Amino acid sequence: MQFFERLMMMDRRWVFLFLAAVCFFTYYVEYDVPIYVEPETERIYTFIDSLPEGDIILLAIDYDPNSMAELHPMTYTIVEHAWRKNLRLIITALSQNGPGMADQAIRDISDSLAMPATYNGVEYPAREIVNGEDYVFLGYKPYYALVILGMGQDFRLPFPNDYYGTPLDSLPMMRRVVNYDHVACVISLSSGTISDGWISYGQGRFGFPLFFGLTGVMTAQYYPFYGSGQLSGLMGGMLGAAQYEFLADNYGLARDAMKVQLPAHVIIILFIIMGNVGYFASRRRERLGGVS
Amino acid sequence: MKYLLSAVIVLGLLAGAVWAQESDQPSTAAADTAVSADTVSVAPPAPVGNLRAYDSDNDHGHAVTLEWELSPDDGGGDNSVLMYEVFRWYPYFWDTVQEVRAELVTARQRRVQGTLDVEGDPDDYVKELVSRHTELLSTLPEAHEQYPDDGEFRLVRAVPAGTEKFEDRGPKDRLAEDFLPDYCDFYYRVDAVTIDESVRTPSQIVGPVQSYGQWFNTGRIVVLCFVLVFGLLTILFVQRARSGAELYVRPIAGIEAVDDAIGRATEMGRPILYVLGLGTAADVATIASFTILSRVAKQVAEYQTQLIVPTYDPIVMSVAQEVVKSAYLDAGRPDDYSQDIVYFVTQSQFAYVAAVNGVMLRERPATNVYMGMFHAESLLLAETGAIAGSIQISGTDQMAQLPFFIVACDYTLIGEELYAASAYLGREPVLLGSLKAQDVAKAAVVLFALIGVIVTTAGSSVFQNLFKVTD
Amino acid sequence: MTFGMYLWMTFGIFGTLAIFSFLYKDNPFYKFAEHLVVGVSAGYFVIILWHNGLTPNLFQRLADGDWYFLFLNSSRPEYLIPAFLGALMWTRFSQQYSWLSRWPMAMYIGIATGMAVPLEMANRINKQLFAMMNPIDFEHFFGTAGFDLLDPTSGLSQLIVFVGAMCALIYFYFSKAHEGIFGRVAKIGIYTLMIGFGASFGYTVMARISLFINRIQAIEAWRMVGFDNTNENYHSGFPIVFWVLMLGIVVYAIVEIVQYRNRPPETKQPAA
Amino acid sequence: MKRQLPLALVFLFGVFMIFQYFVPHEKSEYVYEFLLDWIYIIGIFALALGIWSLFRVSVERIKLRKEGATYSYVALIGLYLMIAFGFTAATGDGGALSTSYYIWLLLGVVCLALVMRARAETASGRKKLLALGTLVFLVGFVLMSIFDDSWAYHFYTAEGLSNPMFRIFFDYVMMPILATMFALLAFFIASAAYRAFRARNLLATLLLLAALLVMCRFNPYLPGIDFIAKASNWLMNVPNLAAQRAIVMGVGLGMVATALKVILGIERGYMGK
Repeated sequence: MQFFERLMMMDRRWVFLFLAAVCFFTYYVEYDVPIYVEPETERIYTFIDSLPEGDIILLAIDYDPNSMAELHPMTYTIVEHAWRKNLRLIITALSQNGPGMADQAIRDISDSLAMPATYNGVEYPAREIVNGEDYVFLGYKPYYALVILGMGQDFRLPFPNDYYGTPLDSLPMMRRVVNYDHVACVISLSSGTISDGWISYGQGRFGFPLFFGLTGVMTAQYYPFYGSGQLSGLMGGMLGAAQYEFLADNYGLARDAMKVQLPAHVIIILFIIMGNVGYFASRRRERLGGVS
Repeated sequence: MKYLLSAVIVLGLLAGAVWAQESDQPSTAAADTAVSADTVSVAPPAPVGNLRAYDSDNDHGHAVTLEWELSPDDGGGDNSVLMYEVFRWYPYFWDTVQEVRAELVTARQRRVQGTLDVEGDPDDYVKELVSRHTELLSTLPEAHEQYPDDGEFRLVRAVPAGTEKFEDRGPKDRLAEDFLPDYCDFYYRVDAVTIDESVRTPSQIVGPVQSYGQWFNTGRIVVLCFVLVFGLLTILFVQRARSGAELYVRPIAGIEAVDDAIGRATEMGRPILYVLGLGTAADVATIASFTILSRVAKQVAEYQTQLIVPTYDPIVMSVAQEVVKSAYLDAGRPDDYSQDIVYFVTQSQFAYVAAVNGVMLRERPATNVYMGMFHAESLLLAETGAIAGSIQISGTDQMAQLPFFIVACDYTLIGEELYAASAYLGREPVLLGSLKAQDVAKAAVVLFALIGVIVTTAGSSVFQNLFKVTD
Repeated sequence: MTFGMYLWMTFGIFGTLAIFSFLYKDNPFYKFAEHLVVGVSAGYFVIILWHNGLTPNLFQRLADGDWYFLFLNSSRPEYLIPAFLGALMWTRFSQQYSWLSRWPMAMYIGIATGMAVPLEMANRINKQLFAMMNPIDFEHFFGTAGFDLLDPTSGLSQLIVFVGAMCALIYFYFSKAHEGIFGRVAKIGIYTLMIGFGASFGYTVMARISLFINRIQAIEAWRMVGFDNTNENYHSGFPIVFWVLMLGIVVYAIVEIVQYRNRPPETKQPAA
Repeated sequence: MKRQLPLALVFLFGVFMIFQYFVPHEKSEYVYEFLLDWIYIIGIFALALGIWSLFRVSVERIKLRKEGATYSYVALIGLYLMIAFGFTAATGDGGALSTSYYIWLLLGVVCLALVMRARAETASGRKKLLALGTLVFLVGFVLMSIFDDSWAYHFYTAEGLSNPMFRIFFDYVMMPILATMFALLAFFIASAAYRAFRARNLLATLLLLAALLVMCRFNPYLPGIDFIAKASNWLMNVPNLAAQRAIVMGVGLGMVATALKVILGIERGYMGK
């Protein structure tokens, strides 16, 4: 059992070095990771895919830059999918330092829409995205609970004008659009607290179909709400984003990251198993009265 | 009874009015169809059946709900109904109110930008406009009583065919354009409209109906009962605990660990690190953590070991100082207390954790106690604690962090056990009383769930609907 | 991407590497980055709370009053009370007046907990209890589409959900010791809880690794900008900055190895 | 007076807020929004408490020349710079900041450092010298801000938020460092997986087995991946759902109980008795 003994006493920094090396290496290797799609994510894709042209989706980008790593891929793939299908978007950012980031993400996506991109051999016609016709960005207001309640009455109540300061009534898209009744569904991307607000103040009160994109850490906690029907769909962390990208046939940030997720998980699984094998080995030796 | 009587009179009146409307309606319609002879002349659809209007229940007012039966030509007959248009009777007086409102809103906006050029003090001009606007609003109910003269029916909104219910809801903000006043008589009419806009059939007019806010939300009775019963249970058990009744609480593994961990720290003469987590003073987990801190501080004062409490939130810092000071007082060592036992680090999550990790590696505490609200940094703490070789006891109600605490710490209080620990450790009869109240409530919940499943699986959802909360 | 911005981007990468150096040991670079972010984030909170918090909620409301009347003549003087109470919180620093800060704190906690009671009761207990009473579907007991033990919508799964949740609730029952049948039921409860925690553990591992990948993507973006000659204001300065930082890392590594090699024997680095 | 009034206040506001939930009437909603505004403002003042305390701790470390005092300088300068950026902006919409602005900033930094050095200095002669130096730089600092019209202070309106330096410090100083702190966790999980995550008892074993099942789903090259993926999806939707539902209800009851104790004045821990 000397091998495990030495491994146990090994300095933990070798472990870090090993993980960092594997991750950097696999990031540059080109190989494809097949994705197994779960029903929770598929329901979001099929709902959006079945919407007729010109329908409106409320996308709530309620996360901060520090959980951007997992939720930005979701924003990119959902917005691109919606605009490819000529749907229209109302976008809000209810977290304190989120609006600047959300605004920059929208500009990024509309630029990539303008190019006649052929994604991994998939032909998409180029589209010019116009603020006020294809999307409206409402920006940030404090007290997310009151904002969600206010939007149930009328978008103009919490947001008399949009993030750029233009009054809502002068935006062509917002004519005859008053509250949640005129929105096909609400998709909230957030890392926890604001999601609770959408469940109790939003869906609980106005009954619209609600989909969630969550950071990996919070996903497991929201299955009871998916089970009880308050949530109609759930995307969990980078894996959820990769599944959506696979369905929308749009190889993006998440699929790119899955190349590294795979070996990293293999390493951690091996470490847990090795650690425990070493642990049981030393415990068995102790019981046999050997040198501890 | 009063409503019934007035309703009958109104209906009689309405029948006359509708008949009058009916007569002139076809004439205009005929004229139109003659004009658009080339388009397929659509026969006017049958009107909507027994239109009812009533104040929306359980809301803060400013909303009226309309219900009607679909027109026979919607889905059946010659299926010519494309949508329904809801009309409401507006007094002309309403337009003057809107003008003053618009003037007030622009004046206010310009006042904020400082471009309001008006003789005299702009603030007084705005205040005067506000008083005029409120005065006009108060006379709205009289204006609505003059129905049907000096007013007209105006379109509220169009709803697609197939809808049988519509809620005319306006914001409660007086300055909003579509503000819907309370306590005014409203009259409604729903037109069944075909593809050709001009071919339509109005329903009979319904009203007067007033919108007003209710003082009690009947949809939430269940919640009120649960809260009241739970409150009474808490008071009852607290009284029993105060009167000295012995209340049994089962031993919790994590809590015993806290006591002998303090003993271990004293023998080794190394400090104890107590982390209150990232919650604010209003978070329940942090409040529970205060009680455990006061118990730990009292024992530390008695054994004269060193205690380190780095805090994340300013209010928690001040409260913790207060708690530790009184603990040292109770232990009879007020002079040992120094201002630097409890100190504020930073409001940024990870800068705080890095600082606490630094303390762990430098001071090498014998025991780390993490009690309260933790987020992503829990593993960082537990792992560094493992490196520093300290006994680690954790307790949090943040479900996402519990897995890491369970596998990386020696003892973990799972969710509620943290609240039970503050009652058990604090040995306060009062806290134990509240814990017992919770237990009774839990037993009740388990019982209801059991009965509920059996009854609903057997087919009747009566029992389940008892617990339905309509927001 | 101007050269100035590229320098700031390099500083960002330097900050990233400084924090990663904490994995090696608590070194001056890490301390510098840690304290810098402590100061900058505190400053950031002051600005955000002033511009997004105080100005709209307090100053703009008192704006139409005049400061020499202490804003008493503003149209909404009642907002002076929370401002005064907030200032009262600052008595925390003086020894003899610190009890004054208890009033605003009492209000703060009274309102916050008062709001939480009905909300938590409605959303966490009533709604979940209502969902727990959903009927168990005995016709499709072994799977809605034919025999399938692992079908989450089958009657069997619904039964497991119900029994698991019940036993887990009973585990949190503190008035009875865990012995006999009651002990076994509580045991099933804690087993379900452990499976639940295992599931969220798995997802959290994925979440953490994607954060690290995000950092790799940031470093990759920085490298590409360094050598992207299609950029119109690209000049030789870009790669120089790139290699200077790389050189710095190599030099630091060499210094550490040399120090490690001839360190005095007794202070051997403990196997952390 | 010191103890009864706060408890009465907690009880009064607590009970009102509980019953306000059941009264949808406009007036109760008006008071609800009004009180929410109040605690929002009080919360902001309380945070100023925290910043002041951070400032005091840093200044204390510098004064007593505690180990690592130089890093307190870094924290203070970071605090000063961020606040300076937040309240100033270049005049005109160009947004570009003139060099005099940077000189003004530098003067402020030197002033701050000198004040700290003066406070830490014990020898009275040098203390006077440093105090004089601070005064000179302070005068220069103030004059610069008055006579330089290429930029201006903005306390009432939020131009400071669009100050390019404020945005640069947010994007290239705060975000990378904070994001990397999160990323550290990936490494700690790897080393903790190896050393801390032990199947000590049946509970930890169950937890690790469930975790391994969920994590195996990422590796589609494993044999029998379809079964693993289906099993992991079932695990998320059935046992995990049961566990989380029990936890949500348990924690909910716990929160309500503790909140009621605070309102009824039973639980006084937060007041420090």
